[in-house]
Amino acid sequence: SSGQATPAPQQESQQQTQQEQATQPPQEETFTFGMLLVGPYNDHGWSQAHYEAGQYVEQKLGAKMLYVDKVNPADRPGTTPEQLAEDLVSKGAKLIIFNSDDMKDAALAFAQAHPDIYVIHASGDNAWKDGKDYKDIPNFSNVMGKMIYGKMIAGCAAAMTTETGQIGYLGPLINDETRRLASSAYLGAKYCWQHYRQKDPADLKFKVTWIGFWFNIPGVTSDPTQVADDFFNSGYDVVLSGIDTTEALVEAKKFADQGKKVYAVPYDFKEACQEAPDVCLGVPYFNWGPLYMKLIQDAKDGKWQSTFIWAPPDWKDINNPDTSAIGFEMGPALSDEASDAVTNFIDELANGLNLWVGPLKLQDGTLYLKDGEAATDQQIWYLPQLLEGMEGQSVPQQ
Amino acid sequence: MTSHELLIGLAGVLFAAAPIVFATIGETFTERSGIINLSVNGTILLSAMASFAVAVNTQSIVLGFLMGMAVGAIVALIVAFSSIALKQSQVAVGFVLTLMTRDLAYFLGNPYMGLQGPRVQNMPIPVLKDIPIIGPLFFNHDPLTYFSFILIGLAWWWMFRTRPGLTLQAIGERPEAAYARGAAVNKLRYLYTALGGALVGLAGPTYSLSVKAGWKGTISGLDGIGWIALALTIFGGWDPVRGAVGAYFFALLQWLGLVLQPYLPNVPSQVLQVAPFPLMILTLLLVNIGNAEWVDRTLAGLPPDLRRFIRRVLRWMQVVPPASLGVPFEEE
Amino acid sequence: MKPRWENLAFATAAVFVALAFTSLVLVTAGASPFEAYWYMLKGSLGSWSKISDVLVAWVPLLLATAGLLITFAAGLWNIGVEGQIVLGGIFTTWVLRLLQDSTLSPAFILILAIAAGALGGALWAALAGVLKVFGGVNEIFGGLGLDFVAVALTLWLIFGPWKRPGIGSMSGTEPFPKELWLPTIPGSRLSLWALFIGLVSIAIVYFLLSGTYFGLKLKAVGKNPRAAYLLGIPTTRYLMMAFVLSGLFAGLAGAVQVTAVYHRLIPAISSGYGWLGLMVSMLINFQPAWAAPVTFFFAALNIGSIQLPIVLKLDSSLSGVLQGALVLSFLLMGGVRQRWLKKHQQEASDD
Amino acid sequence: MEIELRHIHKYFGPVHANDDITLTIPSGSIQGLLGENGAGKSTLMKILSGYLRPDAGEIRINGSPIEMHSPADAIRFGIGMLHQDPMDFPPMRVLDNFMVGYPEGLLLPREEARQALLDLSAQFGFSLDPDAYVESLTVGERQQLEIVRLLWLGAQVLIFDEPTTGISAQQKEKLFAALHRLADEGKTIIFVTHKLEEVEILCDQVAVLRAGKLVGEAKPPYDLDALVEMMFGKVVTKGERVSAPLGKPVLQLKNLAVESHRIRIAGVNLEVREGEVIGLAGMEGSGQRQLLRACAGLIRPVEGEIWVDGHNLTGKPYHDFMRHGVAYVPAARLEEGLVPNLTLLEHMILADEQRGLIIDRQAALDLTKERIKTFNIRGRPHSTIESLSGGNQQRALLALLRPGLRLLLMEHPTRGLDMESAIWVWQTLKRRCREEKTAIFFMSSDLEEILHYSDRILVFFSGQVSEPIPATETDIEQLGQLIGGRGFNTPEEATP
Ligand SMILES: Nc1ncnc2c1ncn2[C@@H]1O[C@H](COP(=O)(O)OP(=O)(O)OP(=O)(O)O)[C@@H](O)[C@H]1O
Ligand SMILES: Nc1ncnc2c1ncn2[C@@H]1O[C@H](COP(=O)(O)OP(=O)(O)OP(=O)(O)O)[C@@H](O)[C@H]1O
Ligand SMILES: [Mg+2]
Ligand SMILES: [Mg+2]
Repeated sequence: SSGQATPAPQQESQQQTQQEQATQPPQEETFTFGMLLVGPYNDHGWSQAHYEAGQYVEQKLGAKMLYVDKVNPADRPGTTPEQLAEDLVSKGAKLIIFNSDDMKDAALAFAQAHPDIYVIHASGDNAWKDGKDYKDIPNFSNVMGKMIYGKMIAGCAAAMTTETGQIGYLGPLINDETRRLASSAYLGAKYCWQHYRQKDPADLKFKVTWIGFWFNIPGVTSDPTQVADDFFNSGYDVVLSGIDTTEALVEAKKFADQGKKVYAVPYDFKEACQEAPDVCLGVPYFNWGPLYMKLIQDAKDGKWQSTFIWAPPDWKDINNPDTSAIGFEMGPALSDEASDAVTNFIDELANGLNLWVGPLKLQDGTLYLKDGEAATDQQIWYLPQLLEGMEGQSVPQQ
Repeated sequence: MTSHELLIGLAGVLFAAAPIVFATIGETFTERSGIINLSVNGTILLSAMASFAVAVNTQSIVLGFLMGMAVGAIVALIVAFSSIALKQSQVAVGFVLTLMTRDLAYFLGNPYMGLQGPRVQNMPIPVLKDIPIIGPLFFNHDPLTYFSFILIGLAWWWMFRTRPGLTLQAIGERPEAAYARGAAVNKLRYLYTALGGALVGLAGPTYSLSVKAGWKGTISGLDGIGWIALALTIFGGWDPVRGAVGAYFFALLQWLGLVLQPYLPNVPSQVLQVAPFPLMILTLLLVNIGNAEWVDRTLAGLPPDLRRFIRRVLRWMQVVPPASLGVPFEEE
Repeated sequence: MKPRWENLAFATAAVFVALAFTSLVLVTAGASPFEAYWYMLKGSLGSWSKISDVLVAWVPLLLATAGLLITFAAGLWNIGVEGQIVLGGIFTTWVLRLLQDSTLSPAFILILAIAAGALGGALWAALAGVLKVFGGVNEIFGGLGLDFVAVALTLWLIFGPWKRPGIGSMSGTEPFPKELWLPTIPGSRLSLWALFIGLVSIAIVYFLLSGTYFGLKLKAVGKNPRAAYLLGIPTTRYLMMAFVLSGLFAGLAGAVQVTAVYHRLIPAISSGYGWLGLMVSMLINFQPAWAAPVTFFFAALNIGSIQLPIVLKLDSSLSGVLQGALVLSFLLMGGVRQRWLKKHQQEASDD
Repeated sequence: MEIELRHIHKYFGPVHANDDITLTIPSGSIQGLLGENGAGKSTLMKILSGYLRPDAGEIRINGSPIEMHSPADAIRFGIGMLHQDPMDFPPMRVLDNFMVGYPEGLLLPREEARQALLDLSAQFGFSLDPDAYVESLTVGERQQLEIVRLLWLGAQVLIFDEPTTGISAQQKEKLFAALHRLADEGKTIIFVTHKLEEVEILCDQVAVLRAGKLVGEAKPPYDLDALVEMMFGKVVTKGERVSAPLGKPVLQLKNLAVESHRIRIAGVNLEVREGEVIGLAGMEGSGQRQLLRACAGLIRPVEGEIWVDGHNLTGKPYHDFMRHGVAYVPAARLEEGLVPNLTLLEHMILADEQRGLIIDRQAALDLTKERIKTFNIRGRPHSTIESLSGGNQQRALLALLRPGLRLLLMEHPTRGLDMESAIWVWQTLKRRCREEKTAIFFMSSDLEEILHYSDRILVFFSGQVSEPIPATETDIEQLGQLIGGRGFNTPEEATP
């Protein structure tokens, strides 16, 4: 798959020796892997997606999963991810999945401290040779789905639906990843607005409001409920969610019940729409199953290599649970013509349509991509600002 | 921002403040009777969870609310009982309860994470809602918000205009005197603690079945609200109206925090979000500084006119808690 | 008469009630209480590495409790302790950030950083103290407000000025280089230095409160400030000292969290040890002698409860329920006991 | 209504406060109840008013036994009590106070109540402003408020527990007139006191309590000596006036002015000399407390100067005064003087000056035992202060005073003490004056005490201060007049 960095030859030798000591166990014994989930395993969001991927691997591979959820210092005072990972190892885990950017340091430290245990860090980039902070750790890999496509599709669905031409984006905290995703949504929206609805991009309002964290903390973050309400009240009729919780959807439902025509697009989790089907345009979701499947299979078979996987969808069928790393589940609220357009858009993407090509400017007007220049993975991954045409802050205030 | 958006936004503030109003007024009743119920923060979480669970299982919003109020009342009664019958520190017991009920909510609420439950529907009031300004501001809400409006007036009237209300003030001020005049002090304290607790408990479902529909465990975003309500009770000087004003002020700040975000690019979002707390401290400072001994000493050094002027100002700002707040009373 | 066995009886009764309640909760959640307790025990004391993890959590909790015992002696509810821990963490991080690239020896930098942490906690406590002593602001609400401010401050630093290159992340600031970690026992996360700080602190507090004029005067001020003043005790100074000392130990807790546990500043740096410390203080009825064992027990519960989700698919907030139930039932039993004694005196005096 | 108390018993822990008391009170008469401090008078009355429940015995009204479980019941039976310390709500307005406890109705009968209040006060010549705050009233006015309230509730039996402490001469006259009227209207009045002259002029019959027992009853004409003997079990005399030789000035007040939001005292000039005892007379809240506190640095004066032993301590805090040998003894023992939950021993340690950091328990214990003996305190070193009796608490308070004091400032040095304890207390104080040349500056609401123990007297009337009056040149009557404000009409007259 395209985003994968193939390990350099001089590395392989030491990796071989790595695997000698790493994969001693006789094959018949069931392979046990551990998973550290940053949120509740049933959060109907990011963590649940990972959890279900784990279950997927369990039944496909006959492997056994051990997991700890709520792995964050607020919920587990006095514990560190390393410590929990070691606990899982002591219960037989041969491979540990750290499912959050927040566990980056823990994942690295743990991997270095336990060369005989395979480590997968979801959403990090330390195994990326072309990345900014590459660390050469043989038993350490990164996986991530190319959600930029999911967000583009979500943006398209929004653009095809909005009547006011105002799309709100409920952002968590500001960093490379969240900027990248918000911008992708914008690109998707702009494209469909322009090419399918024949409208002038200048008439498309796309506003990002950051609440300051992945979910609401009273007195600390902005209240996503209020943010969503505020969007809907001030003429934004579609809100895309970039946060862990489903306020956007819940509030859209509330307004719809009051007779307003408003919609929302949740995030992360395939079944997210179920919380309020009749206002849900669809959900871009992660399907970690196949990715974990591959890496765990490799580990089990002793074919492990330290890799960085940034996997795009399976363009043949982006919702194929066995092959596609990310998908877009169309929502009941998506009108027929809109869904046709979205399907069409997906096909275009499948056939190589790239929205990350110039001319593109950053929010402050500085040139990001020259005319015709296609962004490299690095440029996209480390996006420094929001794109020109988007409202909202680009960088956290100092 | 158009005036229409402003109006809607303010209406949203009134809506979002409803549960805080409930909790604040509830605590005001309890403390007026002389009992501090410090368990508010945890109580709100537990009642939010419990009522959501009930509503999900029975699909009945009403049962949900009843459950929430019952939880609040029961927790409050534990505080009252351990103080009146067992002579234990109200602060201590309340504090333990606030932490325990919180964890209880997270533990028992786990199966209900992210489920879809019933939600209180909006109920615009026909004719009234069309009055310009007033209409969208006050008459386009759900029943709870209306109730919060009514409750403010009702509570004030009860406390300051009725005979039982006067007795309530009396038992909180000087129980032995109230008792000598025939008031059943401890019975009343149980009663008002339960009532106040029920109102605090009402805040729970108001969140989980309306304002922040659903239950999301640790990420429900309700942790902390109760402390704010407690502070607002003091800020309000144990007066329901002043307390409610505080609640609206708090909700307003929260809302401003986000609408101003684009206009104040250099102000960290945390500043606006946390602003209510320094403000709370500041107000508590203003209403209490008059009681400080060093102020008197300093004043004595000032020229007479200035001295008397400042004295008058301080006494005007001063709020005085019910004299027997937190002090148990033993009937023979 | 025989208060010895009496106390014992009531204590056991309290424990029993607490366990009964928690078991009820467990049953409601469809779990076997026995299993749950067993795995919690195994998960906390089952192996040396587990015990060392408990000790790691024990130190900051012990420090926070040590500080709280001082304010409690002065009759103060220092709920600001959470914020004081946080400020300790912030100050420590600050000094480490300033000096990590300097040529000073790591040991020296660490000492400075930990001292700074103590200072940070003391300052934050002093703020609550000034509000209380000179402004008449009830320390519960003054402290609470400052807690929220402290958390906001942390988030601002982590996502703002101190954010990692590119990304502001919940994982906190960039971790410090290994040489700026408090040295640990090889193969474990436990730092003997941290342990040392904790034990010395509780010893100091015990000595202060039990044997010295300072302790007695503090008690007097706590129980009746006006009388204490007429007896010639400088009340305000003593109240302020109580706050500052308490904050100092809380700050140390924060410093330990940064230098010995997380090795960076994280949003939830206090780990809720302040709240837990308040619970412990109540449970031990503010007697320093009991602080060490009971805080160890509470830390063990925290660590042990991690097994619940792993093994039994239960939420580990159960440990909080159990801790709360324990404190509550001890308080209630204390009341029952007093009633009981009173009744007996009555009977004694009647005949 | 005729009231019958039959075989009433009441215990407080070890104390047998009421011991088999049987007493019949005919209607339409004024029944006196006499007894020393702690004799059990208030306890008995609280039982009659339902505030306390007897451990044994029964109460009968017009011959039929009644069940009383709370004051509410008593009020229903028409029994109302004016408590020793006014049971009202200082921060509330007079009218609200008046209405608290009004039995029926949901809404407050404001207008009706206001009328009733004004009418009733008019009948008895009281002047009560319905909208004033109670905290701004004098003790006398607060009693008046209670009286009219009880009448409004239609009380047939009215209990007055020591209503004359701290009210002015005129107020006293008004009160007695009112009581006579009520009796004439057929109401039953019970009047609790330990002042014989009041019994003499007021009561139709009197009962005497001692140590919880009913030791006798009497009808006019009264044999006062017999009554005294009944009260104390023996004849008690205060003994001769003694005064210590005066030395050089200890305390000098120069044109002193003190101000609180309640009251202002101005232009006080005074010189107190070694061994001298100065008494401050006046109704509660006339300003004597403010002056006393100012002299200790507890309140900062707004004008004038305070000199102690030739040092100008104006505006300095109390602790500076302490360093110059000044000590302040408050009236509210458990509120201000002593630390509840701490033991006698710990109090001694605190009062004694600090040596080093660590407490030498043994030395402290010895000291405490010695003090307990010299001040014959009924209590052990390890008994907590609040478990001591009032009198013993007062003894403890004196035992805490360091030797060699220059100036001793005292609020009500013998309040709540019976005559014997009071006499003993004054003996020790006078000894300080003689042997240590200590000057004493004290306030009291007991004129006899002031007259008997002071060398000079300052009389206060609503913030005005009289010239110092040599105790030998005045008497109860004159003091009573002054306290009531006669001769105080103009400030000039007060402080020429
Ligand atoms: N609440 C109480 N607890 C313990 N002892 C009490 C209590 N109330 C009264 N007593 C004791 O009962 C005895 C009688 O008290 P009571 O108040 O009736 O005396 P009294 O005659 O009113 O004295 P005084 O003239 O000072 O008012 C005293 O020993 C008193 O200490
Ligand atoms: N609050 C209290 N707590 C415990 N015991 C008390 C309390 N009040 C009074 N007592 C007990 O009642 C007894 C009488 O108390 P009280 O102060 O009334 O003495 P008294 O009768 O007034 O004698 P004295 O003349 O010494 O004051 C004391 O021995 C004391 O132990
Ligand atoms: Mg007495
Ligand atoms: Mg009495």
